[in-house]
Amino acid sequence: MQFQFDSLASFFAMDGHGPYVWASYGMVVLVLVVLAVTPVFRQRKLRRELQQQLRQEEARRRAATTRAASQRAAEVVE
Amino acid sequence: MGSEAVEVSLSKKAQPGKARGVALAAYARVPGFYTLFRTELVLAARRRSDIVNPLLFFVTVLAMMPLGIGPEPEMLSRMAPGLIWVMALLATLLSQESLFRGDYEDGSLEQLALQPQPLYFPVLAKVLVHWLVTGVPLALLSPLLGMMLNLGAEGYWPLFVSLVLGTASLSLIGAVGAALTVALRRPGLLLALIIMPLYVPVLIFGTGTVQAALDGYSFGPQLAVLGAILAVAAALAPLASAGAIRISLEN
Amino acid sequence: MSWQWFHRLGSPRWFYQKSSAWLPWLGGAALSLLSVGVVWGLGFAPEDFKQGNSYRIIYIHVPAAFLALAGYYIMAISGAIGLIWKMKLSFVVMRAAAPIGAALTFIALFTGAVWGKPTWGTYWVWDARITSMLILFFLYLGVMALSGAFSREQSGDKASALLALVGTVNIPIIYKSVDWWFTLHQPATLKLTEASTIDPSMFYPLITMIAGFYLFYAWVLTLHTRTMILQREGRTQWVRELVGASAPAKA
Amino acid sequence: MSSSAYKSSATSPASSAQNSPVDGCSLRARDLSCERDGRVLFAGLDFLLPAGSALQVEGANGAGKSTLIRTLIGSTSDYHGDILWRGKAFPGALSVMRSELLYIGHNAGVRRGLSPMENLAWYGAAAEDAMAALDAVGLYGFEETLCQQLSAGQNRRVALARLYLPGAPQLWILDEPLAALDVAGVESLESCMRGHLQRGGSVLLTSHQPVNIQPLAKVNLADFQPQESHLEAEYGF
Repeated sequence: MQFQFDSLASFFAMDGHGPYVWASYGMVVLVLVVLAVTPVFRQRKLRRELQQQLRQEEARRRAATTRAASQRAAEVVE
Repeated sequence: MGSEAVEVSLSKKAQPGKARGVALAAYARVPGFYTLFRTELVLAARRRSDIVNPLLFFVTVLAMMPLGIGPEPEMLSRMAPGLIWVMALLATLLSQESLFRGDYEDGSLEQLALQPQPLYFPVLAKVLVHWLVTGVPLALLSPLLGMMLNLGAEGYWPLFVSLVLGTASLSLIGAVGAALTVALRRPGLLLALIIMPLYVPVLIFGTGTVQAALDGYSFGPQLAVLGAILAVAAALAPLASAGAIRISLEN
Repeated sequence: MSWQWFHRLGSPRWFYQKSSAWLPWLGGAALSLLSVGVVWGLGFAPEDFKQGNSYRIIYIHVPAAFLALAGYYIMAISGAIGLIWKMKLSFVVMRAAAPIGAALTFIALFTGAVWGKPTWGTYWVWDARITSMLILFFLYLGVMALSGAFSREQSGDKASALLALVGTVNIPIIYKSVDWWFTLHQPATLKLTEASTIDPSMFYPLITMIAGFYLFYAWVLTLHTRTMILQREGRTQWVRELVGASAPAKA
Repeated sequence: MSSSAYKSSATSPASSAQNSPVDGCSLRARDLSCERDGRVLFAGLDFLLPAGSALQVEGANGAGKSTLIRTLIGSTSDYHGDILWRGKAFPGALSVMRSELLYIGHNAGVRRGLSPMENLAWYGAAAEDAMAALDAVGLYGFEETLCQQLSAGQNRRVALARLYLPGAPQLWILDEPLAALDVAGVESLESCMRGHLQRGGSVLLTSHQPVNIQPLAKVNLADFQPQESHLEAEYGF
């Protein structure tokens, strides 16, 4: 088994078929990269959204408990 | 499967109208195939526009074709089988959207689904009526259009027969799509998108029949394939539609 | 309780936790096989005496076409499992498989068209295989469109699973009929790929690429499935814990 | 499927009927919870609907009344817990139950392109029975008019006329049967349902207004709100 082309230039040219071959391989690389990368980005975004939602719920819960506590305190004062 | 078969035979015995005075459980609410079929036919006859519109569409679009591609008789006669078949396909597809819609909206589809009888026969009755009011008139009209498009004389009979067989398959296959999209508000284009690819074999063998006859070959084999497709579709498509109806009703 | 493993397999949570261990292995193996195959196929495999160097597109065209078809069956089978055993996970897999399959079908179509230019002198030829691929692409698009059309997720799952199943019944028929149609209209002259006559020195890189594509498919399918699980199960306790645990305390 | 966490919330009047003899029992829900789109609508629902009695399901809009009814008639299988018909569990008993079911839902199941007579014939009624039933719901003189020419209330009556046919099935499940009826219509329907109960049938209905039939049990879905523990039981593995 040996490299089939004399030079790098002839490897890229592929006897005139270079544009077709490289366009095909380029498109494949593009599509495969998009396939592999989109879920990673989406997962990151989802996690961020969920975390934000969790923080909001936590804040709401804390606000509710402090409000209840202050009410109780007010009743005691009365 | 076994128990279903028993129920079917029971429901067939309990013909509507004869059950009066019989015990509670035998109350015949299950419409038999004939009742279903006749009801659909009555409904179709009362909505005449549903019958006429696909036909008008078929004729109008085909009349447009020579305006688009030119009036040369030779070119038209070469394209005639394909054009007529594609238009028949579109006309069937467009009329199919409303196949289950009315019944879904007024709740009678739900009532049918509640019957202990499988949905196979109600679907078959509906598709049969749909074919009778769209496919058969299209086939009957096709010689006229063949004449307008300069179709060769030996192509008329195969065109008619292939349309009769093929539109039945189209109605059956399209029913699956209609059942899948019945719960959606505007299914028009989606229905075309999901059903068109499934129409491919019917289209190929439908035009193939006519082309073979025009080329002077026997068109028996192509008709046989169309018949085989119809047989498979008649066996499977109502089952798939029944499943799709249950899915849509759950929505 | 021998079925427990089966139902645990259907649990999205179980899959999410287990699959994180598989991912690096799958991804690493896929990428290394693919890079070996690409270098081998582009640089070291001998030139084809008839087609010249343009044949090197085979090393991506054929694996993509393989996976496009296999992917449809993977999608349909997981949909069927979801319909029959009501497994949440299998519907997620089905939905994740649809865009991946469509992308691979697109690759097969694109590379086929580009390959056609130096071979036939034109980008698009209604070659039997390419036409079948195109119809397969439409089938994928139909499943994707239908699954997205329902506002209620479960209905979309079931409806598109049923459509995918109907498609699997049709695919062999479509392939056969397109094949027949092609031989009718233009007798086979030069086929892009003829597996029987391929030399071993060209064949081994092809096998490597096919294996690489399969692994890549598995890897990407897992990635997409995991993302969709996270999206769907956002309400559940375990996702909240997972997200909360990995959250840097920013607030 | 079932978890002991649900039991604590089962404190409705209907659940006290659990101790009654199961013999004459027709429809029963045990520890039933339904979800829709990932949200649990109600959980731990218990009720018993014996032959000769009626059950009114109450609850605010969106509490899950329709979902409960669709679950009971088997249109959706998204539930946890048990539903039993004559002591046999769903989904095995579903086809038997359906053969003894008369269901009138939100969409009445009246075909607009048919006349009232034809609609009833489609449901298997003989001509003179259909005529009498249409008389009973006050549609005398409209028997042969197409339903698309009738008003919404009249269409509703066509659907309800099925209840007046002789030899009606054992179990009636009615979604808001009293809606769009005038006072006389409500009274007539109530007496029809009373007659059905006397013959040993059973009725499950939803209604926003009081229903004057006896014996009538009530279930309020608000009493079966899911608690945190349910959510975990639902999703935890």
